[in-house]
Amino acid sequence: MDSSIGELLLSGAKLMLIGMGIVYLFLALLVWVIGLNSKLLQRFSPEPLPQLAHPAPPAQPVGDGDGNEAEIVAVISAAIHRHLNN
Amino acid sequence: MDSSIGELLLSGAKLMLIGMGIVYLFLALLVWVIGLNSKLLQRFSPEPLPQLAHPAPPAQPVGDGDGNEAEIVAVISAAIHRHLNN
Amino acid sequence: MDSSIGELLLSGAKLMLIGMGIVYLFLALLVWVIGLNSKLLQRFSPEPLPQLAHPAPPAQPVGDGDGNEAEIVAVISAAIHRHLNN
Amino acid sequence: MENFINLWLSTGLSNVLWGQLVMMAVGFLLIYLAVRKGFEPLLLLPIGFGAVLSNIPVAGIAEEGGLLAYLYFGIKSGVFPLLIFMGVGAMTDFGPMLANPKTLLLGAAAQFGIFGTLLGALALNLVPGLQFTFKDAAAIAIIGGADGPTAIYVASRLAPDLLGAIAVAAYSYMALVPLIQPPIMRALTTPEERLIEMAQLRHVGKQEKIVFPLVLLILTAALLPSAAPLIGMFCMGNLMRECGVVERLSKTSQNELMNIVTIFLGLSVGSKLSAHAFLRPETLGILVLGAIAFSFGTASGVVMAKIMNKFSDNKVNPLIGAAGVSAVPMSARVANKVGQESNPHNFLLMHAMGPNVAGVIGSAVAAGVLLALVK
Amino acid sequence: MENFINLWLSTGLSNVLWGQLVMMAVGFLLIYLAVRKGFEPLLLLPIGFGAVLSNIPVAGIAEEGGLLAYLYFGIKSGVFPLLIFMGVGAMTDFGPMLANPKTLLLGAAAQFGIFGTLLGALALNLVPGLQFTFKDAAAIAIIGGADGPTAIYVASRLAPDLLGAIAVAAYSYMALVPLIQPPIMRALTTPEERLIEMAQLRHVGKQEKIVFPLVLLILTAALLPSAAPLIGMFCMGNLMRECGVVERLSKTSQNELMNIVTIFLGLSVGSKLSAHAFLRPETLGILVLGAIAFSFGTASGVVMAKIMNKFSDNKVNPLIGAAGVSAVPMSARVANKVGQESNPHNFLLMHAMGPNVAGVIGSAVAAGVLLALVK
Amino acid sequence: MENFINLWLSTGLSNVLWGQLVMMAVGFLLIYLAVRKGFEPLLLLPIGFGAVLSNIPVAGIAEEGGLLAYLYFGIKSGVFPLLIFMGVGAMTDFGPMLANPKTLLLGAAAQFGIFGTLLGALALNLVPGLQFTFKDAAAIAIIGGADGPTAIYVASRLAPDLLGAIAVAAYSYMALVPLIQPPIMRALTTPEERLIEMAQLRHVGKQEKIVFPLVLLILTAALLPSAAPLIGMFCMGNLMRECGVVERLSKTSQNELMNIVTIFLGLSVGSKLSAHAFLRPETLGILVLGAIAFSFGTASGVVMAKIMNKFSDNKVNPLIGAAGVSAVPMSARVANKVGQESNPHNFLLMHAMGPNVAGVIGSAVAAGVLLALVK
Ligand code: NA
Ligand code: NA
Ligand code: NA
Repeated sequence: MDSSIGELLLSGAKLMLIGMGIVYLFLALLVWVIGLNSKLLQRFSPEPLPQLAHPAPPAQPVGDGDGNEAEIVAVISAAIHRHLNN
Repeated sequence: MDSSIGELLLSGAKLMLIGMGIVYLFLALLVWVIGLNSKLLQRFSPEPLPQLAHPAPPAQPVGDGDGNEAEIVAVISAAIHRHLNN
Repeated sequence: MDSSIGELLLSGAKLMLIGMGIVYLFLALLVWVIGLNSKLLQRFSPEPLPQLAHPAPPAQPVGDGDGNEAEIVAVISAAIHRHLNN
Repeated sequence: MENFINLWLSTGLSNVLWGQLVMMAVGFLLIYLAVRKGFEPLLLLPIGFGAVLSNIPVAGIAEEGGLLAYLYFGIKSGVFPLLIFMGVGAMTDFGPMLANPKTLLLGAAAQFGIFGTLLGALALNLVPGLQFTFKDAAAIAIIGGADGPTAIYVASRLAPDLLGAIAVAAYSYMALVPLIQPPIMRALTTPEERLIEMAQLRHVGKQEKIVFPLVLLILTAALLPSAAPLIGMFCMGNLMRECGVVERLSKTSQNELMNIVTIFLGLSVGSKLSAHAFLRPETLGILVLGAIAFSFGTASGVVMAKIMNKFSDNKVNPLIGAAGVSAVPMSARVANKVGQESNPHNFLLMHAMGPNVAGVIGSAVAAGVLLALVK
Repeated sequence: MENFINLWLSTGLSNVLWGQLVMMAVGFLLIYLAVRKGFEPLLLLPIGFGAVLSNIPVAGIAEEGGLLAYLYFGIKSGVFPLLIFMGVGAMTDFGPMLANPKTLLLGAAAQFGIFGTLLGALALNLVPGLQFTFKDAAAIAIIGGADGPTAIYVASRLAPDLLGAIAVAAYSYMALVPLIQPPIMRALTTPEERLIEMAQLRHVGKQEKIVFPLVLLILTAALLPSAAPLIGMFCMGNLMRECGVVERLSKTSQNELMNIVTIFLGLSVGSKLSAHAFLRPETLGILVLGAIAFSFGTASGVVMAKIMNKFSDNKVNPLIGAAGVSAVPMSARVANKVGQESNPHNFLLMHAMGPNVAGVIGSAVAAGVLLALVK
Repeated sequence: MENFINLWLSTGLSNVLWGQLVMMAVGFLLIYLAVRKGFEPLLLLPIGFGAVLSNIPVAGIAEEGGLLAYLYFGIKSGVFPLLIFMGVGAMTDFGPMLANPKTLLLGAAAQFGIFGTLLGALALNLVPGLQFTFKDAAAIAIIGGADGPTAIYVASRLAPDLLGAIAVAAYSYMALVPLIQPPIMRALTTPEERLIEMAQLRHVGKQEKIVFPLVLLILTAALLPSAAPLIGMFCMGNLMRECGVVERLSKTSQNELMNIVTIFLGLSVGSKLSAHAFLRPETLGILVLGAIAFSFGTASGVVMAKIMNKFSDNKVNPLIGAAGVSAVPMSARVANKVGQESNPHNFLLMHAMGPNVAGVIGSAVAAGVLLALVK
């Protein structure tokens, strides 16, 4: 059985090399394509920069369904607050 | 083969006549039923007209799920706007 | 057939006794467990009472999905109302 | 010409059977009750449509390969009623019950409506022309639980053929609670009893509310596993509600998921309203028994409250016993309303919510008993 | 080494067939049209993704056991298009049509697009290399209905192989309505006719709106049961909208349920865009016929309006006849816009909504005729 | 009497096996961790309930015909994890990654956690009593991807028996990221490195964001079709988010659809936590390997960042390399927090989002490799 485990480990090592190779290659290719794409877009179809160059907005990975509502509430609260302070 | 196409076309023409006939008959029947229904309702169960006789509200055929929210936002904006202008 | 109905009724009566017995036992057990649980929690992990000892909030058994919206609308209306009255 | 004959032969008019006509009329009646009378419209409207659609001749919408046959699989598998029950769990606040656990006993008593009806259904075999097996009787009895998804779940397991009639009876009588209960409540209580004011409910902490569904689940698993699908999904819904960390899931199970399943459930229940299953003397028996079941449940709840008052100083207004049948939240509102007829300042609603939600547990337990012992 | 060969053999590049490449390009084209041109993006984006995913070599996403094969079951069973149709019903306001029922006839006339195309499809058999059976022709003809779910439902029943091409043609031409219709409308009307102002629509009461879907359902059940699945679900959606007691269900069927089914429907339609089914001369025929169908439908609607004006004093602006093809609400907007070119103060939108929703009923009726008579 | 015996024989207590007791305890532990410790509650709560429900004796909720057996079909078919992945795509903002594409390499490096664990799992065969086939090892390795739906998708394809343990390990360690990662990050970086401030990210235009998912899809189709179901659905979700014309679909796939599928997915994963599949020495191995996988991934990401700094002037704070394991957005937050321990004004969050979302792509690619080469 030991020998078969040895074989298994060898296959595993091979798979590791190939796997990491592919992952690196694929993502490196992606790096290159993203750069290329960005350049092409800037040359052939430039977008106007937003007025105030700000960093990309934070990603909202999960559960931002209530964002709008929160915003509405915030707007309301602000309105009421200013009103009361008048 | 030509003859069979001839037959096909003949069946198609028949189906066209029958089909358009049924569509017309069905919708004409509907015209009559709607009128009848409207008369019956007005006689036996009249609804009070809305204060301001206005045309039927616009159909909202697709994607009006956010209507309410939009309305809320509009109301808020108006409130804030008037407030700021005070 | 009458005799078999008699048997059926007898089985039914038995099932009624057993069934009501189990329902009572189960819920009585639940009464006891709830009490025990309440005591244990109060001893080992007491929760601060809310400032204003108020009765439990009303149950919302069905369809309270719009509660928040209603609240928002209420808040807005109040804000606008006060505003207009200023 | 041939085409015209084909056409005529393809119409509903040339193919309709009397039974289908009657069942479509029943469907439209249900729609009417839902829309104009406000009878449990969320269920009766889709059930009514299901009844109409499944009885349209030629179309075969409820036959193999038709829409309603596919949807019905959600009931056959038990998935739809269990998802609804999860949503109901997520909508249920056990606070009032936990504040006054004694009210659980009222919810227990009201289940007499179930078992009494079982006996009644068996007794109906004495009427010539009526024939109910033990399984049929158990499925009919569950109407007395006054709880839609539980009734549908049990009926789909024990007597799928009666499902349509049972579901229609259950929801109809739930809608009729404001008519059925008050006379019984008034008949069984003295004016003084109806005036009893109850002590304000204690505050129930968040932890108690979180622990309760887990404890309920453990007891069910240990003692009555046949009720575990129903009570398990109910507890999951309730824990999602109370734990506060899965708001998204709780909201969705109360709203969108619930609504989607409600539409599908109603349509598929309606598809069981076929002439051959519904237009039988048995259906009349079911309707009569349903009314009796609700009355029995109401009466037992009220009487139980009076018995409890004999043995305890903390008096309970016996009107809230009627809420033990469940039919949440309708019967709790009825208890409140009848109480305010005597004293407009006596607010029983919160107190009645205790037996009301206890009734949901009680009928799920009774359902478990039936599923375990009726083979 | 062996591993590297395995790896290369597992890539898409080493396995791709020309047909798959072309179909992926078609998929990306649909996505482009959806995203950049705004062509019916709600459907064409998922359809485009479905086309791309199902044509990726090796992955087998549309083959047995793959995601798209599972989703396709929702079309095969008819469940998806019928649920969409329920949602469309819940979004439809029949007010304008009920206020002016004559406009139903415009919706009827526009269905000539369907039956004319049927004849056209059969005539294409004269072109060498093209071969359409009667069923194929009927499925193609339904493109002329300008109604997505109806087209998908009929095609899935009569010619599943053509489903992809038919759905793509239907949605593409619906998106092209603002380009296809105006020249035809202008060609068939005089400047004076385009200036006709129509009387303000009468107010339509809540009761009329509630009764209408029920009446429509009854007529369908009696006369055209083969259209009952489509029209029945449509009426259910519309009644949920109008009755006011099941707001929850109406909202969900218009929004979340609709959106979920739209994603699934689009993906599964896309999965039918396989090279072997799409890259055939027949597809070209379908695309040509689709354009003809829309033009015929538009023309018949306009001409019908002109005929009606001959016999009635209540003049109808013939431009609103073009809205009879359905393509809700696009073609009603087109009618309004073309009208305002002549007189910017002439608001035809509401008047055009009548034939517009009538067109939906009309094409469902036509679908029923095809399903009943084409065997 | 007989009835009482039947009754006792129908209780859970009289039928329970030790294994079921233990697994129910595990289920309650998961619920506890979800509710009280906030460990990935959206998944661990339903998984915990699934574990409890499926191990209730007699009830058979996870056996054929039971609710959980039906729900499990959504995993077996791959539909649930793929729909979740679509929703994750709709929630992902690739902006930070597109602004600094180099960070993709950090996401690549962190996948060493996957392949290192594969080797570790195979090596565990040396421990007497443990036995992992090549497929098992690959399925376990995917835990190192720190991505729930990917892990569930791969495990359901390669080793359905281990699915429960693998999913639990994956989500548990994702919840433990704030404990596991910081010591490793501190050990592998110098104080100076942790102080590196990174240049503000450039603005990424809408067009770039729209084109990216399409490009990613094309590359996947061409080079790694076995990853196409996962990445394809992810890209569809992301395009729906960015294109701006299908807001409805994007919202629904992020919210209601996601929530519904999450509940079902969790329950069905839990149903794989049966005693016979979980109470084996292999599970201990899986848990140990899972911890190692996360540590390896974290370390490789950090080391990769240090290597990149050797060859580039645009210095990268090596802490953000740890975010390459994915576990979105937790590990990006951890990177930010550890960075602020050194300099409270150094905001790394946005910079860490780049490798973070790259890690999602990276593990989907690794999953594709495993699915393609492990037979
Ligand atoms: Na009950
Ligand atoms: Na049409
Ligand atoms: Na990852």
